Amino acid sequence: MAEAETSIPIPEELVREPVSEVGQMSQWKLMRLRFARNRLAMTGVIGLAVMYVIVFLGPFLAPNDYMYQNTEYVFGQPNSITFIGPDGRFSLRPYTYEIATVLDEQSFKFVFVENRDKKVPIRFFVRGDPYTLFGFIKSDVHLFDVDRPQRFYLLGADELGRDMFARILMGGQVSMTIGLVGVALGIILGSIMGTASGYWGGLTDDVMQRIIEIIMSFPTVPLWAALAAALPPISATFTALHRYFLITVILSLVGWTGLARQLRAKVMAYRQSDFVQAALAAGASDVRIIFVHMLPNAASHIIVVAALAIPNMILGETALSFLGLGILPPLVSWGALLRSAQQVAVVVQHPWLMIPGIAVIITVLLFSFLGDGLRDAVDPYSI
Amino acid sequence: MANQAQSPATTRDLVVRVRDLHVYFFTDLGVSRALNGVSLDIPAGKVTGVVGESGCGKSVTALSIMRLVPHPGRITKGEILLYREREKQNGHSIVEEVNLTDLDPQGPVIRSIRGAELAMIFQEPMTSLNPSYTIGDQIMEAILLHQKCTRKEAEERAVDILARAGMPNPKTVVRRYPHELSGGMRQRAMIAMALSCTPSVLFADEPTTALDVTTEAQILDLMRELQAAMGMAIVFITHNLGVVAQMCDTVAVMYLGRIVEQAPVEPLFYEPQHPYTRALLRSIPHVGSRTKARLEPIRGVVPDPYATIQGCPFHPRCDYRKPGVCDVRVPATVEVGESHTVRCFLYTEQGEDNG
Amino acid sequence: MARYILRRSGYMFVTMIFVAVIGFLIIELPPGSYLEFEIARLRQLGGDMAPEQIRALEIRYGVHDPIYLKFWKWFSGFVRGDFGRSFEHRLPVSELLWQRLGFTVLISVLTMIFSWVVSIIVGVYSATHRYTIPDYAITVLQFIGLSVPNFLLALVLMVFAQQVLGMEVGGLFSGAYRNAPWSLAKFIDLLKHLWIPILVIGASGTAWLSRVMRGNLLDVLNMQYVQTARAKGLPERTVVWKHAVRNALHPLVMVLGMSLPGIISGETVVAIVLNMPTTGPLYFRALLQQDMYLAVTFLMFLAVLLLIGNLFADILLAWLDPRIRFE
Amino acid sequence: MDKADLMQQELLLDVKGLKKYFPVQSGLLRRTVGTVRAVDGVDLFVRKGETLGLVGESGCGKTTAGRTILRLLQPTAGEIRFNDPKLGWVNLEQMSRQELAAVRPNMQIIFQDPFSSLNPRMTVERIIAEPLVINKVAKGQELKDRVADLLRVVGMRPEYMSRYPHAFSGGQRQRIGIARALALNPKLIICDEPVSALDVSIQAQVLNLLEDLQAQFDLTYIFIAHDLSVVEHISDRVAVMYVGQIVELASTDELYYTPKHPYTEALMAAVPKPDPRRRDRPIKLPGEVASPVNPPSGCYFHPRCRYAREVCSKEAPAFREITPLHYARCHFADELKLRGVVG
Repeated sequence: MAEAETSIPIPEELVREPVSEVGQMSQWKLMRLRFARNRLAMTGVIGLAVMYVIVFLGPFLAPNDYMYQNTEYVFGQPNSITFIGPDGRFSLRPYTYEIATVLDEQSFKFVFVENRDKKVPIRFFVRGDPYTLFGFIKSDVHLFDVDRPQRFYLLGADELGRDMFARILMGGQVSMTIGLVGVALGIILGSIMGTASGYWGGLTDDVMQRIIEIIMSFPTVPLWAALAAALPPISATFTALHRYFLITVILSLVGWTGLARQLRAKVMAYRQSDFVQAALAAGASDVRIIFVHMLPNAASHIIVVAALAIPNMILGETALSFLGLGILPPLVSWGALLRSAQQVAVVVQHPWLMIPGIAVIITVLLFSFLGDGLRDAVDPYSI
Repeated sequence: MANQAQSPATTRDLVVRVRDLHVYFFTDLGVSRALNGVSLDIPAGKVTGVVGESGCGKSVTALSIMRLVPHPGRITKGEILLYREREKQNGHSIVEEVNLTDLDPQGPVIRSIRGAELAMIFQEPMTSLNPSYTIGDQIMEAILLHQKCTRKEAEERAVDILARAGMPNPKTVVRRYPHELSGGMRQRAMIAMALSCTPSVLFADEPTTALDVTTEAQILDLMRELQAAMGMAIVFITHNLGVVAQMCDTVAVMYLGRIVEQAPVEPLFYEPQHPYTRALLRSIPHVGSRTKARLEPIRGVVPDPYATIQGCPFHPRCDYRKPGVCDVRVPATVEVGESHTVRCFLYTEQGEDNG
Repeated sequence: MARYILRRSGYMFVTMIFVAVIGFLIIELPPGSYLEFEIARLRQLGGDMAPEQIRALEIRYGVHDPIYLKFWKWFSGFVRGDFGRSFEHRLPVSELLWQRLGFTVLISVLTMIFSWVVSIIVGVYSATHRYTIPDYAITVLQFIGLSVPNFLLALVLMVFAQQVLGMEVGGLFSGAYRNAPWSLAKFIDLLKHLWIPILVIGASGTAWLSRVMRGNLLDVLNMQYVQTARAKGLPERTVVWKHAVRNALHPLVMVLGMSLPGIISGETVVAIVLNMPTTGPLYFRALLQQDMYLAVTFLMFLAVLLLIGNLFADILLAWLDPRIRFE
Repeated sequence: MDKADLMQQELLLDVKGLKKYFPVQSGLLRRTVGTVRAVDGVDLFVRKGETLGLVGESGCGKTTAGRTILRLLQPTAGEIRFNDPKLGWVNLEQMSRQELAAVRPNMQIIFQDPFSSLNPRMTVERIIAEPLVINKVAKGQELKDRVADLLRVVGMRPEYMSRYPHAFSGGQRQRIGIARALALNPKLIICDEPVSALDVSIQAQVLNLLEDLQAQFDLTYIFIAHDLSVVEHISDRVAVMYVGQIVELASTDELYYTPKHPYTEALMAAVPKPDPRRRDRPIKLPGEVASPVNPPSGCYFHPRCRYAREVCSKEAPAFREITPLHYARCHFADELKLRGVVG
């Protein structure tokens, strides 16, 4: 071969043969292009990026600490904001009103009334409750707050007078990561199981298939709940953070099955494909075939399945925490926050307790956009 | 709509006349010009071959005549005329001209024509039968739709037509599902279904391409037999020049959405005029030729469907191209022999601008 | 066909045994078996509890037995209909189970029917009207349906029903009929209450199924045999409903098994918000109280429901698809 | 190479009694309910530098035979002897994967589908380089140069090596597949329907390329195809397969013009010839190909054979040499006067 070189000249017509520019791009790049053209998908990506930033900057963005209990403002409603200054003219600085507690003569309950005559300025970058950002930045500067003794509740307060805004941001840290961690675990488990099952077949495959079928024959939320109920109670040795981690494990225990099945089918198809046969004919090892030929081709599908599984995990966590079997105090999650809104009567009186639900819906929606966009981008039929 | 021809004829030479047909597909990537001015006459009771490489527009031509062009394709220009024989009370028949391009593609008129006057069979006998219904159900469906008869009569007719299509045990086959039959038998069932209402034209879109050579021979024999017995016209779409030579009376050669040459089968094979036809015939190995001469390939590749080629679409691959002529204008169709037409500047100065 | 069903049922039984093992492990999983707590508590109460009684309990649940014997005792009891005792309710589990399970099945089946009918209609409509405004509107609704947690939807609908429609909400019966014997009036009352849970539980499943249906139908509409049907001259309606929909249903029936866990999961959660007399509220309460025998029995029965559902799905599929039927 | 020279050449491959059965499994426990006799006793030999055509209808086992010879599949029975330039005669059927690694570079394969045979995630460079990388033949700039050479050899511009397969047309992709097969400088290439997925105008380009490469690199081909005209054009000798067995094996001219097996005769008659004046087809083959799961008794072809006699349904004919180097599997191969392709 070495001395062969250029003894066959390139035929003239081939020199002019058109080769498309698209051909320079890898499948990944093509996927990225297709994805970037999809408006819904881009909404998903940008929206989620914004949400993650907001949630993780939570302690800075919210004026109050999420644990701070204000017994003076139990079930307090959201404070209003006005841009009309005390002088009655438009002002760039927003104002809120002083809150007065009044006894309702009919129901003999204390209600909170805004004193429209007394405006309180909202100040920016002020010092307030101390907090730690990302686990290591210690600070007490908040984006906005009002002067003490007044406190500012953008989204109202819960049954213990805690700031819903702060709690929603804090809960978001849990709710928006639990799906990611759960899916990551699920991918690892599902990839190993699915690849092994599809590549070696035989007994390995049979056993794996039976296990998956059995897991799939339980209804998900009740099974999650049963496993969560089997976790030990929160104590000094078993903290809420331990529980958070184990809940993600429980969520992924059920979540890996779908991925394993899909991957198995893919791997089995690739095993028969001509490009794998060609690699075998060149003497490629199993490891090379799996890691060079199969997984890179399956990777896009893994990503799609994972992206589509995240919403399910978020909804699963929400349901579990809502039932009191998921995230427990002192950690909060959106589902745990919604626990306060279990009764119709409470919801009717204090509708702001439902706001965490809106956060869930938006997040899940954005993840769905993202997942759908990815699936369309991977779809070989649309160029 | 359906309007009587000026002078009511009683017999017809042509069943379908296609004039300057343009079909474009409007996709996200741009406009794909599937048909770019196709003119084709389909004589009654003859086998017309349409031959060309993949993507040349053979199938789209047939689908356009059936008015079944799939989304996002549209007929943008041209007309398709169907000549139907209608029986009058006094026993005489007259020929009625219907402009198919005017019809609503889902409307009642074209539906009464589809299946009854114009029938079609496809390449993949595996996928062209519905897996959920029995062979009998699917044949009877067409019969019940177009003919006045009871279910029982329809079933008898289905058994009858299956028998004519050379199906062994037609009485049991009507109760069989497609997956229980072999490829060859499925294609027989498709043929039976298409012919169940005695259409005047059968479009056969690569009906034997997916079949093995011995099965192909059986199906070709069958189609020839049925054509002789039932007298319908067949439009035989294929890329296999051998099949064309065996089956067809006249042949139309397509390249990139245009018919470049049309002739009776013998002149086409013995005196091909268009450079593409010549090159095509030279490039294939002939079985039984006893020569081991090198093949003469056509250079280059078929351009992608979105490309717009200035001038004659074949000129980039043509050995006879005339610079300044072939790459500027599209040649007009000229007659070079009896019923033998060619679109090439070797035979005419006359051209048209790119449409 | 009969053999197919028989084989499939036998197979289901094997799966059932493994499901039971998992169920049992869940009982045994919590640190310190609940039974031990219970016995300790009974001992403390002492007086009215005879030591024999405690001994009997210990033997019945095999507190001191090796794990496989414990499992056998529990499983053999389970098969005979002895599901253990609910310690919280001081009743055999079986007495708490049946009526609630009945309502669960009723609501699940009705939800299933609802979501299938709606998804097929919606799926067919949006597939045949692709790239039109109604199709986009349906897509938006589908996305929302998939994104709203069902218990939240239940809450919102209840508030809506109460505040706007002025309805009495929650439960499956109005107060007057709750404990009344069955009558036509009670039945009608039940129907009035059923729509909220069906709508709520079915929402996400319907959104998902209709999306699957749309995708399937779009695939099928590209098939050659649909073109064949059109070439016969059939009207488009017949082409879609007779030739395309039937084949698009196959993959849908295959996911029927997958949609069932969603419905049963949804039912259990929604039941708490809507305060329905189904398994859900009792199940989660049992879990919170660590009343494990009750909880696991419920879980097992939900799994059995799923298995039966899957069996039906497979039989339905075999009936729909001649290729499987004659295998 | 002259035909007379070819007959003198030493053997490169010798296959005896090759069988490959696949179990038919059914039910949940995967019970084996039957076997597909995909390859059911194949004997053939290949001389250095020749092209052996392997024809037959779909499902006759030609592709399985090719892949079993390459040991991409484990044979059920039989002997595959390969004349390795370094190791001499080796028996492939017993070799382990490690042992095969030494022989592999000398036997390569070209596939039918130019779309599924190239990994869509790899650049052309990586695809062609893979055999070189696996066998540690070259790396770095040397590897790149080798890939560029190979691309030139198959008539493609080396500038295209950083592109991905989806950029190329079917014919170009087939050239890439050929370059990959050539990378290790093999002796034997199994061409598994290399042109049947291509447009007719492209077929000729690829066939010419294969012929040029054979002359240039002294290659030996097993050319699997169903198109009899292509096989006639490219092959020195041809083997005809029917239901897992070779029914006839002879030099191309002998097989095409004086066939000894009735199936070959029928096959020749069935080919549609691109000549409108030769439409008559004297021999018509009725019925359908037998199932390899339960083939007929005796001669597998007897239910469709116009010359079948009683013995044909009872005794399986042997694959024997009828005239020198012309083998057929028919009881009456000596007596029958069969028509060739122009007959």
